[in-house]
Amino acid sequence: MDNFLTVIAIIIGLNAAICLYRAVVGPTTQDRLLGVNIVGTKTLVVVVLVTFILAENFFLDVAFVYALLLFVVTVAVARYLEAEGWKEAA
Amino acid sequence: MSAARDIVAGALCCIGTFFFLVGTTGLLRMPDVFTRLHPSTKCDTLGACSVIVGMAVYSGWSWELCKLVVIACFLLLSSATCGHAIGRSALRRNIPYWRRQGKETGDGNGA
Amino acid sequence: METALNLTFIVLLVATALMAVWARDLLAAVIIFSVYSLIMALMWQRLQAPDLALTEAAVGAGVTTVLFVVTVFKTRRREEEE
Amino acid sequence: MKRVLSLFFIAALGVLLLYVVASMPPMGDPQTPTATHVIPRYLERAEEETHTENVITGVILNYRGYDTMGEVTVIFCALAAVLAVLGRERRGRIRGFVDRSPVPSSTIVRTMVRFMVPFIILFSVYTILHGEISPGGGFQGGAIIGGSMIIFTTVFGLYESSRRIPQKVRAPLEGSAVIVFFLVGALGLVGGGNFLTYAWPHAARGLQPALVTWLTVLVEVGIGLGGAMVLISILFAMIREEEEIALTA
Repeated sequence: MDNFLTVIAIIIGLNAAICLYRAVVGPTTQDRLLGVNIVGTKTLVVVVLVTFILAENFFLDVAFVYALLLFVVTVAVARYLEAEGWKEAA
Repeated sequence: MSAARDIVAGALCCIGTFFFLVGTTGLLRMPDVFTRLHPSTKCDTLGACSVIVGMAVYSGWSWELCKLVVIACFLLLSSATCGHAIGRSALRRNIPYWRRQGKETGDGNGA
Repeated sequence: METALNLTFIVLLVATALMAVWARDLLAAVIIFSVYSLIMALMWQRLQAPDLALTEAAVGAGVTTVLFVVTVFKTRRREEEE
Repeated sequence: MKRVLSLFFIAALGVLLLYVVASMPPMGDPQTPTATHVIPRYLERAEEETHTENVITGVILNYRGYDTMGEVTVIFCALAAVLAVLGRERRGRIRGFVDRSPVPSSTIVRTMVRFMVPFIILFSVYTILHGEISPGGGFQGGAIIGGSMIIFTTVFGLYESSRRIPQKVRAPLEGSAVIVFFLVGALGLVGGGNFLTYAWPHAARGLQPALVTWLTVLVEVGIGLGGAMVLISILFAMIREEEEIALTA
């Protein structure tokens, strides 16, 4: 079972590497933010998988903080991008 | 009993990985922000939740089950909110919509 | 198998660090740097250092990113060309 | 020429560092001095000496207490530097960048944030108080409180946020990490031990474990509150527009 979980984690990690393309290249900043959110969700899942691969169950707190902070960063930066150009307009 | 639990957990992990792949494909291939939001947030939420539920099945009855279910619920709420916030910020910054190249209808509700 | 997992994420880590340095758009650099912090937290957890992983996830990915974004909005968006 | 020279220096430094790394013992080698001297001592004696189940917390707050006190002072100095450059806001409620934007924040995000922030703060309290048993501790919990205030400020605006945590609550609590640390350290002196020993050698024997545990928790709470307030103050100072004081202040 451990090997199976490791293989799943590697596949998800490669997925995250592909999604990083959108975060790096993405034409608009919103694309990059979306890419960060997606990569973050994938790494969150890998954190959960690594917890069970290492069989150290109290590591789940890290996954919790991860989810909370991903939400915080995405919403805060999206709000700032929303308010972006108003100074020049006024 | 333990073998059945492993099989269910493995199946859920495979489903989650499949949806992750679908979401990645959508994120790479779609033409603009609004269409990219559509596959990536939904598929990612479903994929992450099914992998986490699979891990909850794998862990059995314990405190980890409780924590994993809470994480999955939080992800279900927060991922949708994040998608909404990104889409709204893109809408407010007047990022142009994608139009099909071949037939320019011009008024925006064609194609 | 374990080595492959480590290798995948170390390659990702180095790639994000290089991209954050090379980006000309400072806002993009900040956003890529938050990905770097997320992957670094995963690596700390992989090395069985959960306290450090918590700190990296909370401070590196959460607080610093928002403070950097605020700073970029207060100053200039583009890096100056030589 | 300058470019070539700098490239040469960087390459030389890289070769040197790689050489040093190659001569280091492999990671996790049981024969290295760290693994033969320090770690066994910590793993064997930490439980009975520091009375904390999480050995890392025991090492950080008890064995390496001086280092942690220095770090806490560094964080406080960072706040002092930021406030020296940007200045603290005057009395009254203030407005920030996103407050005055013509685009109001979305209803969905407002509802979700109002629903989420209590849970985030609850989890950070868990992280602070449970830090001696599971991973986490004062500074991590403080950073999570800072994150919750960041999201609240960006969505509801600095005006609302500074009403929830006014300056007269924030300012005294900013130094609480340093103050609590010094007080607990001095308490060790009063009890007849050394500075920061967390111990009263003359106290009754049965009292000692509970005393050490509670003092550790007290220091954790102090660091958590102080770190959170420092982060919130830095955030408020940075996103504040120049002294735009609202009329209803």
